[in-house]
Amino acid sequence: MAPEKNMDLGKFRNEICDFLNNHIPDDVWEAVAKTTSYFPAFSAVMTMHKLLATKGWSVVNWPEEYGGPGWSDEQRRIFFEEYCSRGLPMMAPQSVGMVAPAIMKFGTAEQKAKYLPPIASGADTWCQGYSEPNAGSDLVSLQCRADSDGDHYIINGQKTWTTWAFEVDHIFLLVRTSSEGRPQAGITFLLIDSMSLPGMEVRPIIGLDGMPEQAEVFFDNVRVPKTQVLGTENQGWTVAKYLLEHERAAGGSFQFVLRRELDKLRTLANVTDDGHGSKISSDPVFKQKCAELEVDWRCLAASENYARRIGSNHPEAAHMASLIKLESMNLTQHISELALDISGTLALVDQQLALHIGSETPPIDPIEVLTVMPTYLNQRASSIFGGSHQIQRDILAKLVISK
Amino acid sequence: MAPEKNMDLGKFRNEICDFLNNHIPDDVWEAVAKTTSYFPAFSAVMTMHKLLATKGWSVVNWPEEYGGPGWSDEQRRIFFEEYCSRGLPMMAPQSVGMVAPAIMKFGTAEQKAKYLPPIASGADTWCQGYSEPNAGSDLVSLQCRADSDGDHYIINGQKTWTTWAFEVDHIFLLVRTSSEGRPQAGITFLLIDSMSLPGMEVRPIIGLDGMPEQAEVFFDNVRVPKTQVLGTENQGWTVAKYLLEHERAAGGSFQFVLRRELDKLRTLANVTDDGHGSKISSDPVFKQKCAELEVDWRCLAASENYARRIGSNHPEAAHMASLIKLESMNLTQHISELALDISGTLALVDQQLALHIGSETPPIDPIEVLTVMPTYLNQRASSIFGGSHQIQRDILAKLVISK
Amino acid sequence: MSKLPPDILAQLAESAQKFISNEYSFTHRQALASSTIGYSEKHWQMFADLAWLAIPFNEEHGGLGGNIADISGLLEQFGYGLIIEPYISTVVLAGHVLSNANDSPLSQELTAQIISGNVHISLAWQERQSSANVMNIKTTATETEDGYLINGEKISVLNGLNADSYIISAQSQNTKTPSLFFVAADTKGLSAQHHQLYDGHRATTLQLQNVLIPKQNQLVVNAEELLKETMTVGMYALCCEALGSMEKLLEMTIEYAKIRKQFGVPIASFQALRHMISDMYVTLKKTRCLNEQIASQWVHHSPSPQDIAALKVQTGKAAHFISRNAIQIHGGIGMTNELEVGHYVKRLTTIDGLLGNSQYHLASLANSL
Amino acid sequence: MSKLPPDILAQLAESAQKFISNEYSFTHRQALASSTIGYSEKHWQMFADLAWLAIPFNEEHGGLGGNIADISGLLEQFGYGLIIEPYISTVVLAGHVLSNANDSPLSQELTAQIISGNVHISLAWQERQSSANVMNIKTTATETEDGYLINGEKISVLNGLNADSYIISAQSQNTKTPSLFFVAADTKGLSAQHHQLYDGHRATTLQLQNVLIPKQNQLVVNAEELLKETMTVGMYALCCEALGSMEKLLEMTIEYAKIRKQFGVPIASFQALRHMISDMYVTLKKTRCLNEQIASQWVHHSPSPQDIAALKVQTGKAAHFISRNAIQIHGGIGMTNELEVGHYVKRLTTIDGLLGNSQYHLASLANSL
Repeated sequence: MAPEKNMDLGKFRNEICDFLNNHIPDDVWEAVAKTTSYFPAFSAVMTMHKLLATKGWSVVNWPEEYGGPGWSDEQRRIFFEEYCSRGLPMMAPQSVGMVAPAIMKFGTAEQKAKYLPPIASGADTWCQGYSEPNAGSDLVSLQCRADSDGDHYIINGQKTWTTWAFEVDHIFLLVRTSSEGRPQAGITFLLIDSMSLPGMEVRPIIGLDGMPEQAEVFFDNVRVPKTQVLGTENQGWTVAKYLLEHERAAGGSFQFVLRRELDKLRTLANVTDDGHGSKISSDPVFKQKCAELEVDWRCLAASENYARRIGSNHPEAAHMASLIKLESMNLTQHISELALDISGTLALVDQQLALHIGSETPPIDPIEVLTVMPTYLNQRASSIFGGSHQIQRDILAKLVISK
Repeated sequence: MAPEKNMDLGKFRNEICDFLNNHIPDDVWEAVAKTTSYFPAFSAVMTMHKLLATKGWSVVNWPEEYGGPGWSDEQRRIFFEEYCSRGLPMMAPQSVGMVAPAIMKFGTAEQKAKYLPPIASGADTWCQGYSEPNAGSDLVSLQCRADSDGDHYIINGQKTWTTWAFEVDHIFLLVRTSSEGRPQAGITFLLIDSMSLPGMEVRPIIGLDGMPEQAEVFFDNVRVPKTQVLGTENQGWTVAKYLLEHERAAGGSFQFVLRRELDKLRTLANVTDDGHGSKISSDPVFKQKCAELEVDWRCLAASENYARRIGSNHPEAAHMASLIKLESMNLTQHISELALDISGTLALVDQQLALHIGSETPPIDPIEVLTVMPTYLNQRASSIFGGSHQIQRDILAKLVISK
Repeated sequence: MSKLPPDILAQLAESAQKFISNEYSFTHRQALASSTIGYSEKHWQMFADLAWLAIPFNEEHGGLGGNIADISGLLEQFGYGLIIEPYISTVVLAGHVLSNANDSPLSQELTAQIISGNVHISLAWQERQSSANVMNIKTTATETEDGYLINGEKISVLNGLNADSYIISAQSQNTKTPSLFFVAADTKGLSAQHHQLYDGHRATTLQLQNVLIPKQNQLVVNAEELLKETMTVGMYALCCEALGSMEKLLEMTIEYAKIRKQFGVPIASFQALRHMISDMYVTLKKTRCLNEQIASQWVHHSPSPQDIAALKVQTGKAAHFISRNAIQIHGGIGMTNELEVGHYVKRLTTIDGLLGNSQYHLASLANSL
Repeated sequence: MSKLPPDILAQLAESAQKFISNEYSFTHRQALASSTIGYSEKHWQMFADLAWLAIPFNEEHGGLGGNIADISGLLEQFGYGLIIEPYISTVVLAGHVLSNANDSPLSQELTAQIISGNVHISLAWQERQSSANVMNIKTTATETEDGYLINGEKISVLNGLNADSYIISAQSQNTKTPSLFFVAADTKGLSAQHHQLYDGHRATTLQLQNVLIPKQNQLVVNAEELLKETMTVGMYALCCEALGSMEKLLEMTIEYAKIRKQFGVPIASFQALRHMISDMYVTLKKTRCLNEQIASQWVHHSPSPQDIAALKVQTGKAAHFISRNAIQIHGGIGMTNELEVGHYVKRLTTIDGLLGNSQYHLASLANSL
């Protein structure tokens, strides 16, 4: 690391480190050790959210007027570096990074006052109701309907891939309010204050690793007041697009998370036998593969730094967003693949019980193997969610070829 | 190798080996050592053709009635194994494997009598006039025209990627004789007895490696008698399609050629320094890459053997043709890439003079490096010619998805 | 090459196909996987009745007299149907040891019991430090007056949960070479920790503390050759099963791509996905060709260590490639535990991991070149 | 980070762009490549007049006082325009040694000569057995009463054809460490075999047989640090040039894909090719980001061996990836010597090969982790 530009930044880093080293509860550290997904245990996320909120650090990307700490870019970078490189769980992106910025931009004064403070404190939690069974990467073909009934909508339809729907208490939703004009013209963005309104049903989806993370959400004549529209009726696509762009610009910390994953890979190699009396960590072929991943990591880090530097209004911002999605997810997957390759047969054992936070089932020795297979399986989604690799390449080709 | 099934095959193999070990002229062996392309030096090809013809072995895939030796499948396999594994130049495919089978199938008695014997003896040589500047992998859009003028055609247009056009004395040609109906309906297959008819011009194309191999052939009011049509006017596509299928089925010896390339790669590694006092051949990473190529080679060999076993009328024959094209060319390219990777900077030197057969310029020491870069450059074409990798994947997808 | 006559092979293949389509719905398979014993005893008895359990044993011991190539078709069907019964563990691995053990009353008796479907026997060869090196054995067998005293640990013992007994590899303290011992599951000093694997199969960690067994329980002395040959046979069996699972995964993926629409058209119309499917097909086909070539030569000679390593490498690579692309083309739905896709992926991932994965065998191939 | 003020850098960039668009058609470049000396002396004098040759030298020696980051823009333009003049050889490699040699009248004089464009000097560091290990030196320098006696062989000496003199690394027989010596091209005992490379550049094999040079020609004693630093600077320069060549190759490929039709539509409409182009873009962009990040930190500290190795690895990988895909998308026409595409490919292939290729530096990176 370069030396901090001035003493204040050094002090700032010390303050962050002191807090993160000394004030994180054990169950959060346990969750860190047992994380097998892009999304860590929800309980640990919220524990950390509320803990950081006590310091004013829960919404560091927010403007000060809404509760942000008023940090400089450099301070934020330092915070994320220290936070992510310890593997600590990021704040739920659906709440802090998605619905909140949309409310800041499109919300009424009432909506802002009602929704933003409890998001900042961690009192309210949100999930995102976008995807539908037949509208994955092409959102404009969504079919979940909100029919007008006086000053209410009546919602019918289904959402899917709704992360943490069974954990949170709010959902924001894209619904079809008109079938006229271009498909994206009749979409409305709704804020819903509960996950258990009459007619709503949430069914967790069990993933390949045996854990629920996503859910289906069903709407059967669910009544919602029209005041719950964010922005304007039939203009939901504008909100969704803004949010997508904002989400992209808010990125930039995969490098710290993946730095830690690379280091964990080497720890794993240190305890793994090659069957001929040595550890895998001394195998030249393994070392070569690590070096390749190391080069990829450096490229990713440099790309993220560049994207942060140019900001979200630069003509290349959209290119960089797709590039970073592709490269970070590729690297994530490759690390998980190499981890599986070097692990022995003990990685094949399903240790779901031991993976629960607070579980009394001890992991099989060596403990480094515990997360290998569920992580590998879970990471298969990295090239699918948030716009598949194919979609990202389509986007890039369009940007690059027709420029 | 499995022991021969009976003594006769063992004897047969001995006869082949004896001839190949003791009766090949030095300039052919020089050409073998200096081969950097799918197509070896033309002079060496023809020397071998005429030499094999003296034994009756020049057209081993032909039926006996046209001069084939009447060998069994197993004998042919043994011949190709011994011949190709020595790196000896294959007979020109355009003459022996393409135009000849087309003449056997569609030719008149006169055409057969006129053309087949001199092909078998090596007296006549042919090139293939298919591709045009705007009709590469999509032949049906070809534009070279043959207009009727009494009992003659007048040909105008251009052919390109015509291998060895500047070496041979005959060309077979797809021309447009009608623009009515479906695009492939108006194509005619012509046999042309000379490369220097009035109005014909041949311009060699220099490749990336500095050598001519392909050529452009221009036709400016070239007159050809209508008796030169093979098959029927406007039915040339039928001939071309038959020929394509026949060409595919005639394959099956990449395994021997590539076995030799893999062995050469290891010889190269034995003389290449890693800079730290050892040879590349003892580097575990290099060995791992060789092992990967070895596995690919075994798959290719097994695939070729399977394709030969099922024959050209099996429902999977077309699948196997594309699979073998993709896999053999991938392996060829990967071997050339690894060879370049392990060669030092001496491989960067352009040694065209030393590469000519009979050249008095000695190659730079070590001689193993001589062919590395021109082979690497030349092999870039392997995923393009004869239907690019993209075309092969399109074909396979169609076969596999709609089955 | 097969040793059994074509009509018997055809009969076996037909009965396997019938069994899968009639008796083995995915829902049923999942119920078996999460049941207490993890398979169906009824199925196992059916396997015995259909003579599947007898295929690779000598006729003089009540077998059909087939060889490993004769069970390849059956195993491919097992892969296609995602069969969870522990055939490879009991019949292929333990069976191969017994077929080649000393011709004692004990091994004859055990063979008869396997053929009749009455017992499960598991081969316990792997240890914590051994990776897939079958000769890396720390477990010891010391000869005493009363028999052999065995000490050590074995991991990843397939179907250990249901094993009535184990065949255990141990370094003989006399000969300083590995021997194989028969140990009943209820022998004193033997303790077992049973696990479920991600693919639903079961595996066990065994601790052996001063396990005393009678002298006649030593099945094989100087077992190096036999242990390696057993690995070869087991690897080949896994590779055959993988072929069937990959075939099914490719079929399901093509079907899904033809049905699933995005942007108003079936996703099978996108060139990028078409090329992925084409690459999956190529990968499977060439793996199948390699597999069949090795099998066809088996009658002349067992596969060389290079042959079988190359097959395991290729099968593992293909299994990962086809699995990953199958999920990618299915999208989110391929990531759920509800659909078959993921379970084929988990089985294929496990198959790569068993008896040495691609990386392990690629390294041994590299060292042998 | 740059040391020169932004206005000077902008001026340099502008003059470079102007030079390439006005003076450097592809036909002209090819004519230069096949000319006797392989470059244009007129251009070289222009480089001197535009102060390009002065950029990285200290102001006290007549230079502009820039650093390596200050020539990155120029070198990228050189790559974009496929410039064949031997800038890296004379200014970057030999220049860097002279800037850091002992401050003798000889090195001051040579620096002035380089800046004025009057001489070419080539660094001869590589040997037959050394691969890219700059410390693997068999050439020896023995001190005698009359000076140093040098014996050995040097290969791949860039622009050796035009070098008025060489800087030669040799093991000093006294100190048992490498020193650097100045050897005029016409010194007795020095013989040169000149070659053309596939990219049109020139390289020389030097034989040194009892080459006797005066004592003041020893430029650097204990040259390990400086040799390694010179490799770092040279590798960075090559990586900058590669960026420009890859940029141009991508541009040409996109243009071609938009114009070239197949099956009646531009090939740029095929999803498979679109994805290839997208991958080429990603590869180039991330390589550029890595390059810029390393440059931006240079003012604080020279890149670590890991930093520069990673950059050379990535640049070489990117060069091959973009080259191969550019040819694939161009099809047959990309395989001809007539078109620019292939010459960019050959230059990029050469750049990977010089000063240690991807494989070499990946291995050193692997050993350093």
